[in-house]
Amino acid sequence: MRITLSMRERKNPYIPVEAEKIVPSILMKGTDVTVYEGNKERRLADLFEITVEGEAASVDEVEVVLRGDTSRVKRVGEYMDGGRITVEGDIGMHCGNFMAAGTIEVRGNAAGWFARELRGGTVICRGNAGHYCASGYRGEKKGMRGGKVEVFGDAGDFAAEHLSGGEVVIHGDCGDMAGVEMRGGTLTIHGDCARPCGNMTAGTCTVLGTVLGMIPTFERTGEIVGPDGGTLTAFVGDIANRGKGKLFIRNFQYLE
Amino acid sequence: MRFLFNTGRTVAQGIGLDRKSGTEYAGATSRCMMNPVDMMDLDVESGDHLVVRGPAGEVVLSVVPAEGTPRGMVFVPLGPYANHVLGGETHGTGMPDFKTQTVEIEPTEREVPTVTELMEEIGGVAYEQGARP
Amino acid sequence: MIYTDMVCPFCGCLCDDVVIETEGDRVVRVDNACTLGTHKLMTTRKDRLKGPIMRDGAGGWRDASYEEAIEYAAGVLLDADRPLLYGWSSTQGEAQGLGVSMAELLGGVIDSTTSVCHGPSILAIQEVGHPGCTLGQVKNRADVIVYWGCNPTEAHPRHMSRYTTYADGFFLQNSFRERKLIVVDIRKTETASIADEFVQIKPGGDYAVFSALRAIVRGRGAVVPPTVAGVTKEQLEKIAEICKSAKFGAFFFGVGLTMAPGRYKNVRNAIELVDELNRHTKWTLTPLRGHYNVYGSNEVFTWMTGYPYAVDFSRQIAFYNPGETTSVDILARKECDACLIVASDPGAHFPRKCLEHLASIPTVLIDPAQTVTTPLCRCQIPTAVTGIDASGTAYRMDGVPIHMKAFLDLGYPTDTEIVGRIFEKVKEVRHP
Amino acid sequence: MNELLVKNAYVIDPINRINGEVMDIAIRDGRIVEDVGPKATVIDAGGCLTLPGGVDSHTHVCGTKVNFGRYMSPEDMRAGRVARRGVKHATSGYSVPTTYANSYRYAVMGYTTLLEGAMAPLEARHTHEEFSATPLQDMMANTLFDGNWGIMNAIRDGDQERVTEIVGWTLSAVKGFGIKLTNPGGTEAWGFGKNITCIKDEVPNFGVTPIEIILAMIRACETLRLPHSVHLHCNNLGNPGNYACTVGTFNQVPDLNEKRQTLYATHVQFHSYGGSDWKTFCSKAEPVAYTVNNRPQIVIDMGQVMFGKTTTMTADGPMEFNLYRLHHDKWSNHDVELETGSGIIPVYYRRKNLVNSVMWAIGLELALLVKNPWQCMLTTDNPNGAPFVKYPEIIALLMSKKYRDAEFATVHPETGSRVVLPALDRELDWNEIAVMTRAGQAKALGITGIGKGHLGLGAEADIAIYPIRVGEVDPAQEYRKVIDAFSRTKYTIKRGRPVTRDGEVLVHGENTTIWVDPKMGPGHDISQDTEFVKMFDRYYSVRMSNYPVQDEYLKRSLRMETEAVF
Repeated sequence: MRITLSMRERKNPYIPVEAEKIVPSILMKGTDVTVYEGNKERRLADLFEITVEGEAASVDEVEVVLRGDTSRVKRVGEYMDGGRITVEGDIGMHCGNFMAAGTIEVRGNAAGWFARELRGGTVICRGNAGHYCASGYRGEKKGMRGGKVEVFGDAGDFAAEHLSGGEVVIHGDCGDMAGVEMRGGTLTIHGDCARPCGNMTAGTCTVLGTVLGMIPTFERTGEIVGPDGGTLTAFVGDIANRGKGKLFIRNFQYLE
Repeated sequence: MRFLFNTGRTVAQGIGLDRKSGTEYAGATSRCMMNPVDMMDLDVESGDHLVVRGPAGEVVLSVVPAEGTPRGMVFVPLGPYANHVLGGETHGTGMPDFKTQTVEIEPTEREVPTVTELMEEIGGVAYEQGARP
Repeated sequence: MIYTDMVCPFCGCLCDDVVIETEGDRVVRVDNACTLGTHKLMTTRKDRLKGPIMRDGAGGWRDASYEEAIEYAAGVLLDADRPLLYGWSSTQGEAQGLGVSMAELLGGVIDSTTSVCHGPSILAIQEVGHPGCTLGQVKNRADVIVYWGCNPTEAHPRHMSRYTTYADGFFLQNSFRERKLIVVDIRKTETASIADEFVQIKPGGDYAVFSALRAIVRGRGAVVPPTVAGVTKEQLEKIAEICKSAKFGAFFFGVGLTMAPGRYKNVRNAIELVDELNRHTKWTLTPLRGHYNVYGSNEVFTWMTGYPYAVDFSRQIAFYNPGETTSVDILARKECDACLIVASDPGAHFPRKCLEHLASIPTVLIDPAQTVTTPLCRCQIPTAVTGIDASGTAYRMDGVPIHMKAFLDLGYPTDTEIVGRIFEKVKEVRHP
Repeated sequence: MNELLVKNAYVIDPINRINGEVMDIAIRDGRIVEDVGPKATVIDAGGCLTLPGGVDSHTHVCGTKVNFGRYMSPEDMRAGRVARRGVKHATSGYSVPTTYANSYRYAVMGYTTLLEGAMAPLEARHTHEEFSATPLQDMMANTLFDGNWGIMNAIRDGDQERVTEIVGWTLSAVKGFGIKLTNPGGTEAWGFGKNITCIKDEVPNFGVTPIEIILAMIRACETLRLPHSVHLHCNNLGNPGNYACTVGTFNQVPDLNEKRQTLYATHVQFHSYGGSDWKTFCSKAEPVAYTVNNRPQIVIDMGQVMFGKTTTMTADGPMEFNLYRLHHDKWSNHDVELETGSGIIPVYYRRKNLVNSVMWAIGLELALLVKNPWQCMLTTDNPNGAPFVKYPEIIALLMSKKYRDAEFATVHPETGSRVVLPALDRELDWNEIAVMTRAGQAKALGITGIGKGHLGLGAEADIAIYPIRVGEVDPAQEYRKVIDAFSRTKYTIKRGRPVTRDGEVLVHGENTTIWVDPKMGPGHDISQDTEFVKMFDRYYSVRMSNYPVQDEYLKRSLRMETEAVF
């Protein structure tokens, strides 16, 4: 079953749309659901042109395709438990949060809190991801707990904050404080980043590019061979937080 | 020259807070405090005007020497002048780059605008109140 | 008339020992208040609008009646798909409470000036908590004071004389001599010039310095490199030692931490340093709050909605996510289609990008005086000033609630009254 | 004139010795009367269990510390989110819900009167502001005196009269209800990061001991003729072996009041621990209950722990820091100058954790071992032991051995060797539950005289009708039905007006704040005392004139005036 949602032109394209119902398991049962445009409840069909092709016996046979300007559509794929969502353009905040299974692929850019508190499944962004990619929520000790997040462009600040399980791969650069408060899982950054892994207690972070503003409370333990065959400096920390996380870095600079 | 653009409170700015249409407030918030060595590099003297360019636009300020300000940084009291160059990036925290913006600064002959002019420039309409008894 | 024990409506110190002398409806003398407070109290009648004003549709302004302005305000809020109700820090708690209820009924977003002040401090507290105390506790006990990323001399001029450096207390009979003062900043401020120990950090280096201090305090200083963000390890060790040997340490910080790179993570690291120090001796931490009742807005919002600021009611439940539901983000992303501003001046304090949007939507301002925001709004409704011609509740930076007393009657309605009247109009259309 | 008639009510009203009679209750203008006219609104209780409105004699729902619990816990707010609807405001929160959420949830469970357990005088205005935002219950606040400098100095100087004067003045000034002592002396010691271990330790810098504070406050309380007794949170909360301190404290308490207890000891579960460390940790509910059984002057509340997530908050600052060091989660602390302190941390009580399992058992043991239900109140010290929404489960546990055994089978396997719970066969009856959830609480608080906790003529028409027919249910077997019934009333009636029906909130009500104003007569006004004024001027950070809570903070105020007899 393939459900295509094409965003209609809106009178005010800046008003955010909250669309947590855009999930395969809900839409396979029917597309007569509502979403919110600001404080107004709207029918999905009022905002999207909807076409449904084929049938599905289980959620895993469902693909939802989003077209048009979906950069302000939030919470797509929330609590998703199977199937596939393909976003042809950009996607708004909180895409894939709490997702447990299935695949989301965003071909454009993803806004903030991409794959927040992910439990399982695969979430891919071909463009850039905003701040708090694969992060947690305010006040919560544990962020993402499982699954895989892969960003082929750059990620913003606080990527993988509170990461506790699963795998996060950023092929481009990360902003400030990636992996801050990490307590599990693995984070791999192919590009550069600033101040990674402050306060981490556990987990593994690998930076194949250059780290600026290296946190001064990681203990250098030696060198290892990285996944790309090159040498990486190995650290344990964050000592300030009695942490035992592993941090592997190609190049680094302290703010002296 | 590139500078780190730092904004914050001053007493003079604070005093003007409740009377922002006055010239005191404009004077207090259109100052750009700079290390004297940087001023030499820019070839400006106290009271000269500078144009500051940031992500959202530019503004003209008058320079004030300040020994306590490190080189490479300028301090501008918080207010409409400082904000006139700032963008809306908050890094997902709600807090804009009030202290962490990089700006481009050069001397200028242009005048420091009034607060009203600043607001008109971004779509505001000036209000003139009749004198109060 | 002479009024004693009056409460100053300026900063979060909320000094309540101010003496005000009036002649008729003019203030002729103010004692005990600082320059900032005195100035506010002395000039209270200047710049106040006589009555509501509205755009005249021809590029100018006209006078309006309160009724008309209130009708207009209710109308634009009711028409909006995403109204923003911003400000609330320089007004009475009673008005804040009505604002929350109105935002809830409207399905709007309500936010206070917290988001551009100590919002990041709250985010940090939400991660690790807040070891705090009332200011009298500091006055009576603290033998080490730290001011980090703040400049009380300029922003809270009586903080040092009422609560810290110059304030004698029960356990410190000669405060100035018996207390050690540590100032940490990226530039040498006035406050730094009287410090026993001044630590100058490179911009953006606060986080690293906190981490280093935490490691040193817990005996892992060996890991720390020789200099951290421009500070020598030697000085860090000295600071750590002073802190550990304090009987009672009080850590104050300002927007120097909340606005620096990393934002709330700086504050979190500060809190965790204080937690670490509590394993050795007593330490507390207090953010220096700016507006006199910004903390009150956090308190009122919290008991009513569960969140201290940036509350989004668009789905009729309270949702909170600073960075998403905060005013600067909403304005910069052009999300809101109407705005009510109460008792604050974003025109002066928001980035230009936000103001451009504010000027393009129907914005209503409730404020006693002409401000920088005035030209950006479509309608302004003047009200009484809490602590001058209106009474009400305010919360000091340490959470102590204080009753603000009015001493003048200039005939203006209070914020509570105006917000209440707008709310009534809203309720007529959108029955609860 | 507003009249209501509740017909066919199966009434249990322990104060009036009614134990299961089917009757009609007539109400006029908020009070219970002999009869009403034919135009009265009629509610048919259909033979369902009808009790006086619930009274919680120890809960934390309003004030600085509670609000800070909310402020620091956005994750807690993600639970319990309900959209605004009709008269009902949006709500959020589970263990530290918003004021509205607290009020609605208590009302749905039939509670109409709440005592906030801890109000710092300096911050009293905050508590009163939140009381005003609590629409469906009458509220009162116990006022903290555990580290009060003026009082400790007076005790050290042997000046009992002065102690009484300070208490009296403070209660009037801050519109408090009763005297609360939280870890007396310990909160002052915590001012410098220290603590007190038990009642004989000296409070640093003040030269007094906790027991001296407790006894002086008991004398002050009785001299002032306060409706409620001293309300004590004993020293050394939460530590292995602390039962000895608890029993030692109880044994020092004289019997001074014939109408009620002389000491109300709160959340005694947290104070009934044996062992010398966490490895040897065990229940000492038996000696504690034995002491209570032999001392009618003591009333306790359970402070029951229930498994799950909650937030602990207490004026006991040092205890919270120790807990923080154990859990290493988040920690807030708030010391209040010259008066008291407080701490907050989130906790998760786990069945698989031995200590938590033992704690769970101790609360139940106390309720089952204290023979007289009038001496043991059902509480969780909300939200410390668990959020109050767990009360129905606790009621069912006390009424059903079968339920207890079923639960016991799920806790840590070693629990059995540390507790006596499995050996206790007692099953409480409906009347005993009514005592422990309203009648006993009202009596202990001294508010039966103003019409609380009973349904006699002239009583406040606060009534809870539960959807359960006592004759048709065996609580020992059908405990699920008991839980369901106590979770959601058929009707909750507040001051003669139905405020909830089948779990739906019907009105946005208005509460009464009940406070005590002791009259001490000429010569006893401490606010005129130069030493007292000097202390205020020098050491407080607010002026004395700005300290009292103005009348306008109490929207609807019920002042209980007492006459002190020096």
